[in-house]
Amino acid sequence: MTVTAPPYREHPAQAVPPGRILRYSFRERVVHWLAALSYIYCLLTGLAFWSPWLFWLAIALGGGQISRMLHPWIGLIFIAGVLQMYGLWARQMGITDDDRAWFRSMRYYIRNEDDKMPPVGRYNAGQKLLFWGFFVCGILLFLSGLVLWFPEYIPWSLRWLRYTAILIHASSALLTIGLFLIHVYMGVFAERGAFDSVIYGDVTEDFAKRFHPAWYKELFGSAPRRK
Amino acid sequence: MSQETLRIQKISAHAGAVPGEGTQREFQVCKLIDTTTCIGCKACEVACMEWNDLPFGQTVFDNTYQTMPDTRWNYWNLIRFNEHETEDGTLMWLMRKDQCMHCADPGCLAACPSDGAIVQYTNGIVDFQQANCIGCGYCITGCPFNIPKFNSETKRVYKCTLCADRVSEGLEPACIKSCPTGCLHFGSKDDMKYLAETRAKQLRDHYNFPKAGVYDPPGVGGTGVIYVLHDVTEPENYGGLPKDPHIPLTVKLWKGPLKWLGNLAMVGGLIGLFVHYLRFGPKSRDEEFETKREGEQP
Amino acid sequence: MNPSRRDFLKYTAVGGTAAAVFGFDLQPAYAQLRTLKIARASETRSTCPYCAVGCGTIIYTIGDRAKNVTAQVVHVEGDPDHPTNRGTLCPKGSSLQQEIMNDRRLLKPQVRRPGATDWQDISWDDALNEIAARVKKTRDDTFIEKDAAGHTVNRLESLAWIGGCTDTNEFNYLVVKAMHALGVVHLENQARV
Amino acid sequence: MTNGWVDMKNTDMMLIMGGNPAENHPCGFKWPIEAKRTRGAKIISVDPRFTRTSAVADLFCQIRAGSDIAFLGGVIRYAIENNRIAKDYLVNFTNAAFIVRPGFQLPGDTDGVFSGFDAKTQSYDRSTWNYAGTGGGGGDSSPHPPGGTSPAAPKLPEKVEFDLSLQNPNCVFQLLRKHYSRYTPEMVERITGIPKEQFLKAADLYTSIRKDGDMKKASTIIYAVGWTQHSFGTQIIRTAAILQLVLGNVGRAGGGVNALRGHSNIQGATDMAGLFDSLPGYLKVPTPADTSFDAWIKRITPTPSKPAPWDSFNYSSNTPKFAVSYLKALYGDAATKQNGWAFDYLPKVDRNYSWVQMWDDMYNGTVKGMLAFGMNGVAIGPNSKKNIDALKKADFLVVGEIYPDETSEFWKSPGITTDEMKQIQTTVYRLPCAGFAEKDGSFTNSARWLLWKNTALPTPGDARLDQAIVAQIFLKIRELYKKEGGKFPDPVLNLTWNYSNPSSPPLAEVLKEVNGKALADLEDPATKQQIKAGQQLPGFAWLKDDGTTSCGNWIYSGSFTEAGNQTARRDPSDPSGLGVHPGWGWSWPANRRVLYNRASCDVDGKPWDPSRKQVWWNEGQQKWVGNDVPDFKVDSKPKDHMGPFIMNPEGVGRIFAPLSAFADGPFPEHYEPIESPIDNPFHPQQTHNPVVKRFKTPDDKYGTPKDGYTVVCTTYRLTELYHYWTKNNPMNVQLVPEPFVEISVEMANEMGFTGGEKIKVSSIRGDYIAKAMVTKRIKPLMIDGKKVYPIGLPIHQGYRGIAEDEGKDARTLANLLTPTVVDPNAYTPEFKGFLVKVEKV
Repeated sequence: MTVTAPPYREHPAQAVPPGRILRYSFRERVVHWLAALSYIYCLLTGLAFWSPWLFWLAIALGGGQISRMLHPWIGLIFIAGVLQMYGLWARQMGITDDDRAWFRSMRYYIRNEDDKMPPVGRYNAGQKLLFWGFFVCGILLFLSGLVLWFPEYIPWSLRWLRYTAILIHASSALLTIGLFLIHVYMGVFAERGAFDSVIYGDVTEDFAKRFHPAWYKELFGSAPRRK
Repeated sequence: MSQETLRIQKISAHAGAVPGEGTQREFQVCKLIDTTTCIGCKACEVACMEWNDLPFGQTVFDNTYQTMPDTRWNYWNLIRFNEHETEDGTLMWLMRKDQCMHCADPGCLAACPSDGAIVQYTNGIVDFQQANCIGCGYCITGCPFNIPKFNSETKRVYKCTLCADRVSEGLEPACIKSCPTGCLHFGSKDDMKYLAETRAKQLRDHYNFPKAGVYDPPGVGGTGVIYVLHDVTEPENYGGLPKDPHIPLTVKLWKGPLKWLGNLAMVGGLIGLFVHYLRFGPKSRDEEFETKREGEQP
Repeated sequence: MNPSRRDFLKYTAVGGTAAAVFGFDLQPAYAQLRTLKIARASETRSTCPYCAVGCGTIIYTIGDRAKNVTAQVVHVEGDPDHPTNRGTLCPKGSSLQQEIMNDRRLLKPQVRRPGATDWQDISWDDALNEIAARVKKTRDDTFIEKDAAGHTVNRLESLAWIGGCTDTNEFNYLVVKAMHALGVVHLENQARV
Repeated sequence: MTNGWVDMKNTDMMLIMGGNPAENHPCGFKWPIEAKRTRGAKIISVDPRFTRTSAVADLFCQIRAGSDIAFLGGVIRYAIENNRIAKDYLVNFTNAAFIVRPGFQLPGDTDGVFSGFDAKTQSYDRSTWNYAGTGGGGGDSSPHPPGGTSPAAPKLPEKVEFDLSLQNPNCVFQLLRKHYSRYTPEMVERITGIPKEQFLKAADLYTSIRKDGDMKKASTIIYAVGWTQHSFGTQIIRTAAILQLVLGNVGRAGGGVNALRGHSNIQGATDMAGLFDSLPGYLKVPTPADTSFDAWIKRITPTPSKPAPWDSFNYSSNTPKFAVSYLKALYGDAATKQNGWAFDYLPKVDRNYSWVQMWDDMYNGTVKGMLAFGMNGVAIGPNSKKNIDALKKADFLVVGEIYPDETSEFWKSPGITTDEMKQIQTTVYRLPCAGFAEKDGSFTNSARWLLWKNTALPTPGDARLDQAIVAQIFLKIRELYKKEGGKFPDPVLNLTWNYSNPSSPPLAEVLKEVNGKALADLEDPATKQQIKAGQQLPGFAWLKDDGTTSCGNWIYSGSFTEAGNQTARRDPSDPSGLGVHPGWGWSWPANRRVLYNRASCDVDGKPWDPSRKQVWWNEGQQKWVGNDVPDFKVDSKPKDHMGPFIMNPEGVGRIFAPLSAFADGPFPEHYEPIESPIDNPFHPQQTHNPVVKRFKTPDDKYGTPKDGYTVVCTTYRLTELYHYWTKNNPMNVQLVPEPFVEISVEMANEMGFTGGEKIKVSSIRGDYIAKAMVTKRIKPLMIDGKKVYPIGLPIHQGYRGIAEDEGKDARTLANLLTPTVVDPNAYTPEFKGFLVKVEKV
């Protein structure tokens, strides 16, 4: 199937192979992987600190001391990524009535009955949830992480800060892990093409039509024909 | 397996059973600190510094005889001085030797995420093994007595070892040996409890301290350091000795329910996703959405 | 080469495994690691030089007193046999190691000449010769054989000896002996103050 | 100390006053704590501030520095008024029953002085201070003759009149009662600032051990330089001794009057006569009036003075043996009977050459050279500025030290400019000496135990052993006299110096010389025991006055016998459990651990308290036996009534100190410190100790309240630091990094500063700058109706030390503040209780 390349509005500078649509700009992809890789590092080292059964992870990643030293620094990179994403995508992540409808019909999405879903724009409601989940948890992780980074500077009289921080850090990390698992599952296994899109930046037209019809319409001015 | 390994009954962040647990008949050792005969001479502070070869630090005069406001990574033993006026206006100069309490149920060990960084020997000594310490400082959070202190150069945490090196060779801790008045005493926990109760009774019956008693807080399972206080109902007067110390609630939540919930959720999530894949598979099974590049075989 | 999704996952997995297999010891040591620093040091029984309780001390020095070792103190601790202190030491006695091994110790004779604004080094021989000559000159110049009433007094009022608090009995005896022989009457000690 | 450190565990009651043993003698303080723990003993702490000792005391009284005699006199009064006295002890073991001559007058009867005062010379004619009685031999009971007591001075009567009922109005007991009847609780409150109720609590508690005269219990008095460092220091200690005699506590386990000496071997230095006014073993120095050896001996050897039916050992009658043996030790063969045992070689002393006088003499040009070994005279003061000014005038100063100190660097002390420095013509030699661990030798602790220490390591760098330096200087001087001759070279040339290594005498050999040896074969006629010539003597009982023995210090005889070095003995056992430890080291005299221990028994020789048996009369063996060495003539039957205080010619304890024993009175009377906020409430026209003299150089100034000096200041040590020594020790500097002044909350509030602020304390002599420690442990006192602020400051900093060199210190010496005035008996300066003012910096 060959599709003539549509006029490309957003990123005229980036060449896209014929028949494909640019979904993620270079900057978006860099930011995504910055956040993703730093998150994975933090996840692995964090899991090592979380459970004795996973402490081998820290050793595999260079030892407990290195892990402890790098975890907060890499965490800063992660937070920087999250903030960048906020700058890039926050406006696109507004929850709309369609999104609320999407949530209501999520069971169809789970059953892969995507045609029963309300029209989806560039991001579906699940992705928006992921975004906001990571954003809020990221801020919480950052704040509690600061306290945990320098516990020796927290005076004894403010020790409640440390007590709160450990709980918040662990809880928000757990939330992000849930989001992360679904995200990776969706991106790598469930939605073929999604993983490539965040590597190369482009998707096939069919991908756009199928998963993000409203976005396709926005790009090409008409709703995609159902197959 | 060396004897030294068997002499460990608890290991921080350790997966699986602890080799020494229940394998030794060693009795629990204990320091008794009789604050009613402490003269605040600081011999214990110096003996600690000297025995452990700790480097000297800077101090500043702070309107007190107390050497510094708190213990430091290189100052494990600090006498806290407090001028206290009783209700009848009698002035008391309370002095309390502050150091690691060697809790039976140590909050530091519970909080520690690094395998083998904090251990509890079978004689009850809680010891930090800096070789295994990752410097996260969770022990600082776990301790209800504000004892572990962080060295920002070495990124390790340090505290009183109860002179584990001496005790394991059959000697008493350095501070105990130095104490001029004998307000510090060392022996088995049972013997120290007996001595402490006897002294407290003498204080109540003969020296007009009706509230004298022994501080051995049950909230942390009892401690390897116990105090005789003039007034056991108000330990806070002795430089903030907590009345009923516990491992902080959030540390318990974090290490307890949250851990199990979290583990369950993570494992459950993984299983759930896998089952989803088996049941529903990918949203599209064909390769149409996958990128085909030049040179690649379809 | 263009990496595919599968390659990406493959590399990641291999990298992690490699890190775990090579170069890192997965097993922390679980043992009592601290060792007794005085286990084989030499012990010398001494007495604390500070107050008059006279606490017994044990000075631990490196080496086994073999000829090729210069003893240096590694630790000082109370003598548990001593009836008075029974092993205890006060904060001064406990820090005696720092008193013995102290980088502020004087290590060479020095002299400050009249009008000088600083010290200069002097050899032991020169220092002792000069001091002896000065003492003798002072004595010869000012020795009093008889007082105004004609009584023999044989005293030297122009030289003073002040002795310290840590002088041993034997040293005090030698000093008193030598000073009395010179006729020194301004003979005082920390004992007075 | 009459008793010992460990012996304190036997006590039932402690009065700790003029001392702060928890601070300054922590390891000895374990025994008072032990008494608390095991016997339920109580501690009364009386101090100008609430100290570390007070922190573990059962009762604390805040006293104004320098009012101790008023407090103790009040306790004596309380004991007598409430029949808390040891009647039998008092009658038989003290001079309470002795009758005093009718001419004697108490200060209460006059204008605040005892009879015989001459206002012009500020001294006493002490002839009325004597017992009534008949006869009178030679011998002067005075421990301090520099007053120049002539051989014609009055003597004690041989047969003293007495009244065992203690009713005679002129008997010592009645005079004592009369004298202290003025020391009412109200008067005590006016003078000391201790509220009457609090004082009565203390007096009641302390004397409670003698309730209704029951003798079982014992109490002890523990003191230190808080008592000695006053212009009436000796008399404070006398008051304590009197109180202990009245309570029957002297000679008993857990009793006594216990001086805690502040340095490792100042007891030994005193025993060895490191002070101008004695010879080793407390032999009295010869005066110019002692024209021959025999005249000297006649003057210093007392004869008994006692009630006729009683016996007196008068052990000092052996003085000739001690003196001859000492001179034989010094001059060997050059000391012969013909030349009066080289008596002429001894310098003769008829004036005060003591510490403060010495600096005055240097200031005035008499003293031209000084050898200071381990003695930081500038920092020690008093009036450090005067000492610095004096050193500027000296020709040379030799300092033997292990650290750079204030004295060796007086010429660059703060405030001296480079130009001024260039004007200072003093040559200073600074010789590196050995630390304690690098030397062997013996120390004598406060309990009179001689303890040998061993050499642990060599001296660092070019440092030399102290004894080697002194020996080398002396041998060089002797060499010069041999070569060139000079003034009276005989004592220098003839001094014995027979050590195996003359230029670094092994200290064990020196101790052997001190112990003494036989110079000819000796035999004890009673036991037929023989000692060959050259052998070490077993003890001072073997000393002879015919030149056949030599002994460097008779009280140390027995310390290094043929059996070896007794001071190095290490048998820790204590068979009696009383803390005697007879096999540990060696105690003078004759290894006795508790002095006057015969007084632990009643007249019949039975212990007052059978559970604390020290010595007792064994009827079967017909001798005194016990757990300690009896401090007594062992075969003196109780019925002979020999007094237990065998060193006194009376044989009994002196409540009344007759004749020249003390310069300022036979009974202690309260006088104000030389700088005092009030006039003496007893006798405002005689505020100060009448015999105390002031120095007169421009540096000697004395402040008054009129000049604005109204705050009572006292100086002291901290447990964390040791004198001017540990400021070189990083560990101890960390404990107390900066100098501070302890000030009451009330005073700080009134003056408007808070803890940690720098303040300036000024006396008329100088300024001291340190940070304020605002504390509840010092409170303002009401003294004679006036509110008086006491303050206190630790002495440990100077201008050379770790913190000082880092510039963390104002580099002022505490002793810039202290006055040049001394106790007339012991010549100890008045470091306690002087006047200052306090300002913000």
